[in-house]
Amino acid sequence: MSSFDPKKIRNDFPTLNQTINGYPLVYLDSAATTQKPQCVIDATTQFYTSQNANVHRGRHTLSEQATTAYENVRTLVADYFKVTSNEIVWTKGATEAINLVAHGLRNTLTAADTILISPIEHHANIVPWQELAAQSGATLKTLPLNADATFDIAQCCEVIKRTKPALLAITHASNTLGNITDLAPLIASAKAVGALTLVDGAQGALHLRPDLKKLDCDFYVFSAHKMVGPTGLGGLYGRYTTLNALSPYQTGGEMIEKVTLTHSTYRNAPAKFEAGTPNIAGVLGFGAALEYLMKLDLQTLQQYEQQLFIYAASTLSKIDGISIYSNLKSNIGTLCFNYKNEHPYDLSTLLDNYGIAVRSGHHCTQPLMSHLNLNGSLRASFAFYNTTKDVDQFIAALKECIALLD
Amino acid sequence: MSSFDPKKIRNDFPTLNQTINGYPLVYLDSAATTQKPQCVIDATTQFYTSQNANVHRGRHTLSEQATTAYENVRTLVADYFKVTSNEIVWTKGATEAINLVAHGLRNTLTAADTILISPIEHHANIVPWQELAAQSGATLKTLPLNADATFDIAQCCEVIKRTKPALLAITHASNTLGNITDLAPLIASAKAVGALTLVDGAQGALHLRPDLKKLDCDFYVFSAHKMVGPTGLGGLYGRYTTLNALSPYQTGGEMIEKVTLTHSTYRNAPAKFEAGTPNIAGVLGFGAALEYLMKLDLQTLQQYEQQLFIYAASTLSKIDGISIYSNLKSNIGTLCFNYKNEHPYDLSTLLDNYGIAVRSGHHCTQPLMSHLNLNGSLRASFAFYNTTKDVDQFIAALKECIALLD
Amino acid sequence: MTNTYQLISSNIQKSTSWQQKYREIMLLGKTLPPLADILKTDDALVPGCESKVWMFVEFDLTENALVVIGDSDTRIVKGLLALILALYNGLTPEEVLAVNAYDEFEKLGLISHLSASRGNGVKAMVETIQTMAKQKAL
Amino acid sequence: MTNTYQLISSNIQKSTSWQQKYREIMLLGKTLPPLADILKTDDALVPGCESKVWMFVEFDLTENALVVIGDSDTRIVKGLLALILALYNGLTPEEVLAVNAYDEFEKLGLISHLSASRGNGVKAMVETIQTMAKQKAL
Ligand SMILES: Cc1ncc(COP(=O)(O)O)c(C=O)c1O
Ligand SMILES: Cc1ncc(COP(=O)(O)O)c(C=O)c1O
Repeated sequence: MSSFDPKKIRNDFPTLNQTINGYPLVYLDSAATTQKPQCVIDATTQFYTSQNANVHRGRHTLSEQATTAYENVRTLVADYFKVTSNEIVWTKGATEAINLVAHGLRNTLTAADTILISPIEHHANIVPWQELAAQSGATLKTLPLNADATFDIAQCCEVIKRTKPALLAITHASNTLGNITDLAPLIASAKAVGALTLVDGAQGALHLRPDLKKLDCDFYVFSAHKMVGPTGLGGLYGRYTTLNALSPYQTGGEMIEKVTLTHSTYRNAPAKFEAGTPNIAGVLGFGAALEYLMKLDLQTLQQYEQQLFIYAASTLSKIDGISIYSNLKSNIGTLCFNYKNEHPYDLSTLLDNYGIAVRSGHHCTQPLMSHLNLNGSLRASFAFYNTTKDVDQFIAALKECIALLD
Repeated sequence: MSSFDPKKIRNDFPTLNQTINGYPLVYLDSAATTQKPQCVIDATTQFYTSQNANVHRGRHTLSEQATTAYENVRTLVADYFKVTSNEIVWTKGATEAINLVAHGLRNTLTAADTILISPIEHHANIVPWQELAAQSGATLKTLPLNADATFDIAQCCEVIKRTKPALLAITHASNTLGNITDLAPLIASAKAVGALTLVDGAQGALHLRPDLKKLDCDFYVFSAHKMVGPTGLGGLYGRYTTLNALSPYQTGGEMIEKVTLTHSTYRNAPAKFEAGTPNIAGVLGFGAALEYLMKLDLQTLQQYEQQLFIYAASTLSKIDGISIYSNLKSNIGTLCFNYKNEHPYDLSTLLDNYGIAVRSGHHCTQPLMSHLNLNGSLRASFAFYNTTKDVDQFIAALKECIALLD
Repeated sequence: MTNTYQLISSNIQKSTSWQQKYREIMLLGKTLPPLADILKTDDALVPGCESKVWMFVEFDLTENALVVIGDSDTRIVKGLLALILALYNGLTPEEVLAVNAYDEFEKLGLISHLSASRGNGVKAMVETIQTMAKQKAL
Repeated sequence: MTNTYQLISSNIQKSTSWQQKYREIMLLGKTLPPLADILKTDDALVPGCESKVWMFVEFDLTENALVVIGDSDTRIVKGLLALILALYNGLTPEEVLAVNAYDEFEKLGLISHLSASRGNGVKAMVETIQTMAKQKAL
């Protein structure tokens, strides 16, 4: 499969090299969290072992080194997304990043405004907007969806034009289906009516590595733990002036300029949104993750992931009784499926006994499940460290589980 | 110095064993962040190397193991503070924990209410209350303070009785001075007038290891990175019914029970306050930190820290021209001082050249600095891994720096 | 412990593979009479489970015996519920307290199904039974 | 680079210990004329610094030469400002652009004072000077 060497890649990820219940682990739950390459683990260890200090305002050497390293990673993220470093805010994850924006718009939106989301969103990109709507009086509306949970983009653009939302919040790729959203026309339509745009990049940031200046959205959120980086860290990209105009979210140390007992003044973005001691070890680990990813050629990576996905989808669909809900034509590598009327819980439990890690349930997308008329589904999500051997083991195990159930 | 063996302890902390600018590191900045014992580093590595998975709702073995380990640490924190595990909410730090409570009270407080804080608070325990006051219309007032920045407790109790605040938010120990607050009478007075009480335990949690049921406060916040644990993690203790009554803070995955496009229902505490993927590696690392701390007998530990502090304070005060602002009688081990009219920046820079890591500045306590009529100060903060040798090197270096300036 | 449970348990323990064990459990689930739809109320639903689990735990006061009924929309959880029913149904409060479901599940190699993270309702059922027995045994 | 700077720089480089180096820098700070209080306005203050740093960076249009003045309430930062002044004052925009303060501070073993995290105002001054020179050199 092209110049990309999956065997070498796999060796970088120590977690993959283990047996579960007596079978070699087949990790197909990367949409929940990705595994970490050794360099990320080493960067974390290295920080705690020799560099550990708090960042900013410290005069001593350890603190200064930690601050420099910490701020360098902000630049690295900015490079990854092709934006500038003062447009990157550290958060504890994608969820917090969306909450930060929703909170930051409380004093801006009014009862006259509409917030537009889609029915395929992760709860993290639904509930904060419900809260914002409740607080500001704004109306929450959703884009139309085809029966198979894909978008009719022309129709969506029409709705945007008609609705004139203050904000369009939409996912780059569905965590349940893997479907990639055709963002360009949607963002263009939103901009045409003066709407702000927020893209939930929790799933897209790794597989699609977007050029955010080209994508032209106002906000983009991501989680490090889904980008082969550490847990407890994520971020928000915001177009600088739009970002800096948001009301502050959390308040406390480092984000303020001056505090008296009666009044405080805030610093500018990104500091304004970063109260308290940050996840320094997480940031340094994420730096290693980004360096690792950027060494992989994007095109080669995507080609590999696509080939693997097509192989998995075609072998899976050959099994009698399997229904696949994912759009196979434009997908980051996630298969959402069920077997006949079997409960996904039973299948995922049995698959686990074969060392196959897939997820079952509603995947934090209950409205999407309702749209598809499902109580739940199985989800096998792939990443570049998976191989055709993983697919073969998964399919073989699935067949055995089905035999057990039938 | 008693049965406590500082040499053995030091060996547990790899960071301490290094040279800075050619001198052995003397780390006196534990109030900013503590160093980490090897077991904490190992727990983090171990998680990423073999256990890495997302927590909750995952059916597969890795996810189940991660969830069990993650929830066990919640129980461990509860044991440390002598409370029950459903009263512990994970946050990214003490700052977020205070923000969570301040945010959760927005719909409870009204213009008729008063929030009472003290003038010695860290900005993290000031600015969120200013925000809450601004949003709810409540009035923010401060306790009286003696000229030397200690409290006249009787007078404070009188003020509480008179003010009848809805909430009293106060620090367990000052991060700038190290002064320990005599909380018991203040909390009793607050309870007598029906006030909620929040204690900022960022500094107290490590050195004072409080029994929170005895302390009888409603909320207590802490940061893992100041308790020999990882960065990017902290927590909130809340008396269960009071905690569960707070409005949710962040919204998203895991904290909801049911989501439709028009309405969502929330789960009970602590889940209600934990939206998004948590800092799993951080929690597991913190578990190792708590186990490490709980193996150290509290009394022995405090005795050691006190002896060290008294030694440091007495040698420091013997230097001509030194002004010490800390209360030496009741202190967690932090010395706040200046030399004549020298700028603390100059002294901390020079000390750093001797390998001495102290902090200079306002330490995120600008109102306290105003009260003391200072632009800034030097702060040497000790922990149980420091030794009298550290003190001697620090004092020797300080004398040399003074010679350089004079 | 009831005779039924002894029988079931020895059957499961005789399994020569995990596949056979799960087959036994699922067969066990099939023997469990389905709950009437009218009883499948939201109140009876164990919250927060991926599988739907309905359960009723009561003490028959005249017989001084536990009555547990339950159902689930998944095969494995239903089988595990059947196991719990066999373990506890008809026991007096004192007898209930003497039976540790965790030990039994451990013996059967099923303990992971009682872990907090599974959230499959089985653990909730065990805990409800134990709590009720404690109250009645006072 | 000015002759004054050459002299200062070689003096500092001759230091046999870091202590002597810092002594030189602090002495250098003492030679810097203090700013009149009337010039120490909030506008002239570099924000976010622990030390107070006031600075003015202008181009003298008739002389086509940079004019930098500054002051600080700390000795070390004041000495570093004096170094920057000696490095750049009186240069044309083109000459300014040819001088890399980072290289110079590196040579003097003072580079850590120009790191972002120091927030001591010296880096801000260097960047203001460079930005202004770029505009004038167009
Ligand atoms: C007394 C006090 N409160 C709150 C905080 C904020 O803690 P964190 O930065 O970990 O959120 C600190 C840390 O500097 C502190 O010392
Ligand atoms: C599409 C999408 N959005 C948001 C999130 C929330 O991310 P996190 O839990 O890291 O905050 C996820 C993660 O599950 C996701 O897949």
